[in-house]
Amino acid sequence: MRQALVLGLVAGFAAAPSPQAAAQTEDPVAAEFDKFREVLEKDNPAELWEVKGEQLWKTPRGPKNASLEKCDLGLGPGVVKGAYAQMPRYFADVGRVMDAEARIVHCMITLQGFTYAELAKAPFSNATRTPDPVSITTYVAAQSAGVKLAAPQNHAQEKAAYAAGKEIFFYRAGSFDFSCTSCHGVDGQRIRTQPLPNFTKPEQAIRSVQGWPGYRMTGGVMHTLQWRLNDCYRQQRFPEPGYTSETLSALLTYLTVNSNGQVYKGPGIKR
Amino acid sequence: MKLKTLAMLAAGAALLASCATGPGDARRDALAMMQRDFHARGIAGMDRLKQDEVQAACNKYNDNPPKELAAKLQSQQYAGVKWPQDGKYLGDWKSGEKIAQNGRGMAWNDKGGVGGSCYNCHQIGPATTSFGTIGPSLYQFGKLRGYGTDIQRYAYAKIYNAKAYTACSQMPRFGHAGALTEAQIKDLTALLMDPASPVNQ
Amino acid sequence: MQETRRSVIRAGGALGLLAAFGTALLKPGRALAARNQGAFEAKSAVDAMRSLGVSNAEDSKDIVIRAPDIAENGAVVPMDITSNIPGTTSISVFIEKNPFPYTGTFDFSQGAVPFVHLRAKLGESTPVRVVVAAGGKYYTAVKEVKVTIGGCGG
Amino acid sequence: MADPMKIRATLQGDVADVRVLMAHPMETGQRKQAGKAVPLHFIQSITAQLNGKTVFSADISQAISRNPVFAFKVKGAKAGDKIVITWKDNKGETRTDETTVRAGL
Repeated sequence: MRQALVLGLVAGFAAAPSPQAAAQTEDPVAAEFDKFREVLEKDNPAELWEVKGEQLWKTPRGPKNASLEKCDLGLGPGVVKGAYAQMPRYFADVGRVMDAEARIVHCMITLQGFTYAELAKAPFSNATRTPDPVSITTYVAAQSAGVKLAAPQNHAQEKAAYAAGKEIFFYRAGSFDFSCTSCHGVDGQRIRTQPLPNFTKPEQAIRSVQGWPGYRMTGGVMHTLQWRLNDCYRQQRFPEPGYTSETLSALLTYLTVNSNGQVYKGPGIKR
Repeated sequence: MKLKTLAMLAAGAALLASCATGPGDARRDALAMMQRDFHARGIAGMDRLKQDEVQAACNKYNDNPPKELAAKLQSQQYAGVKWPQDGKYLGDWKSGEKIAQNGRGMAWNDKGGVGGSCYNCHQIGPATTSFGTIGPSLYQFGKLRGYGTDIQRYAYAKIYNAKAYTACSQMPRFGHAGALTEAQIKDLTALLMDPASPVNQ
Repeated sequence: MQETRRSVIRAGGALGLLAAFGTALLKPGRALAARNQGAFEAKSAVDAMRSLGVSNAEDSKDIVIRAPDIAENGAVVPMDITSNIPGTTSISVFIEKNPFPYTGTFDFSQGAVPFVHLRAKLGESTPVRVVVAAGGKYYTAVKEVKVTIGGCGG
Repeated sequence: MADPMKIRATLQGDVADVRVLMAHPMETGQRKQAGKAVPLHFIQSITAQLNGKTVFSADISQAISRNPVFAFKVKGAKAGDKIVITWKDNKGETRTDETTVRAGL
């Protein structure tokens, strides 16, 4: 009874105009951010990590004292150009779909002799340290700048990864009942002042891929999509997803395939 | 690797069979994958991956459940609202403003509940221009709706459990989830409903 | 030409500097000009300018400050500063509400165009003041930059 | 040792557009890590030379963003001219890198 009454009240007031509702439709704040995003991207500190990543790729390192120049990113051993734009993809040697960083970590293990445990122990950048896979992923990504995204959907496992990724994207759980769609399922919304693209739409999905790996202004550190998804899940109040796990590769398959056909611009700059 | 993966997928699927509603292959694979790939960290245990009835229904119906189901879920959620012990809904709006500003709480790097993250999604007080737009503006909440006890009670319950009114609301169930205490919810209710709060100026 | 760095600001403010700090800051002919520590440690833009000897700065529309009205992130606020005043030798920047407002002086010589792009940290919404030294005089312009809270705040 | 700078110098008419990225933490002394304040650590001065002549120099504070970015312009430059940039920080560490001016598009 009580509830019905209040519901009626609420419905009655829903039509009351919000004093600043107009400000929400055409977002001048977002427009201002976009204008200066261009200025910031013109000179991007991410380039400092591209240089570092290239050195790490070419230098013999690890217990096996090998470089990564024989690493197969999906276009054949050692082919870096354009590879990032065609991942995640299925790799027969491991029987699973891998995103770029997952594949780089795989190569560091198999070619150079590093262990997953040591690479996964502290995989994200902080003020004093940028993990090697982050720099290498930045280098690899830069070699796909200007290339159209074309994450393949040929192998059955690539299709399965897309389908699983979609389910993961929509999965609502955790203390706050959030899914990825809580922030990225509706057009034109923002959290605080940060615009939230709707990743279920192809024209906006590109914003999940574009600008990553990204130089993050907060903290002034380099981050990859592995970090982005990890921190989304933290804020989603979920438990923690495994670094370079199949779950994250599947989610990245969903996001990248949704963006296929659009031009990837290389490492970017993020708030 | 492949065999192991399949075995784990199967095991995971069995584990999750209880909460998977009408599972297709993709859904079953996804749930098994998540069950295998996530790990507990800090206060965020693996139990958080298990959907309750509301989450499962919203997931299944894409946040748009049939009317009867929505009504049933809402009344269940409403029945679980714990009302203030002293019967008063309004706390201190100044403290409420701080709670509304604070975006921390319940994540794996938190110790428990902290703030309400309210400004992340709502316009509230006039002094803060960096507000989100996921939820409706709450500016002049009391002034527009009246300051009566029924509205106080509604605001309190909405913060305690938003799903008591909209089954698949995007708003967290702060009281239900243990993310905010009774005192904090009263402070937030005061922020919205106290005639002296800047929200109502 | 290192020894001429800061020379105009010094010449213009020599009296003020002498009065405030004595001759310690004025060491013409040093390979690397002495850093004006007093200005960098000043807690207000006014005090910093006094340390630098900036006085009677005249408002000028010929100083163009291109910076965001609202910065996406206070940690990295991009600014393009151009002086169209003939004979410009330096551009100084003061972020008025930062704990230490004096952010730096950029000197131009031997054909350098009086323009600089920089990125600075803004602790809060603040006026950004630019002082240009040209022909032994000072000119100034100001631009308000708002700093907001972005993201989830978690 | 400090990481190298990335310098780009491109000719636009007879003006060289010089853009530089520097790898430096630019610690303000106010940031805390594990409960302890990270000490002040920032670039204090920058000089840039074109063919050996100083054209641009700066004294800066810790308020310049982490991993600093600067751009400046020099009139009368030609393709092949040498640009040398040096920074020095408050701990006395210094780094010098160079590039040649390239013809614009």
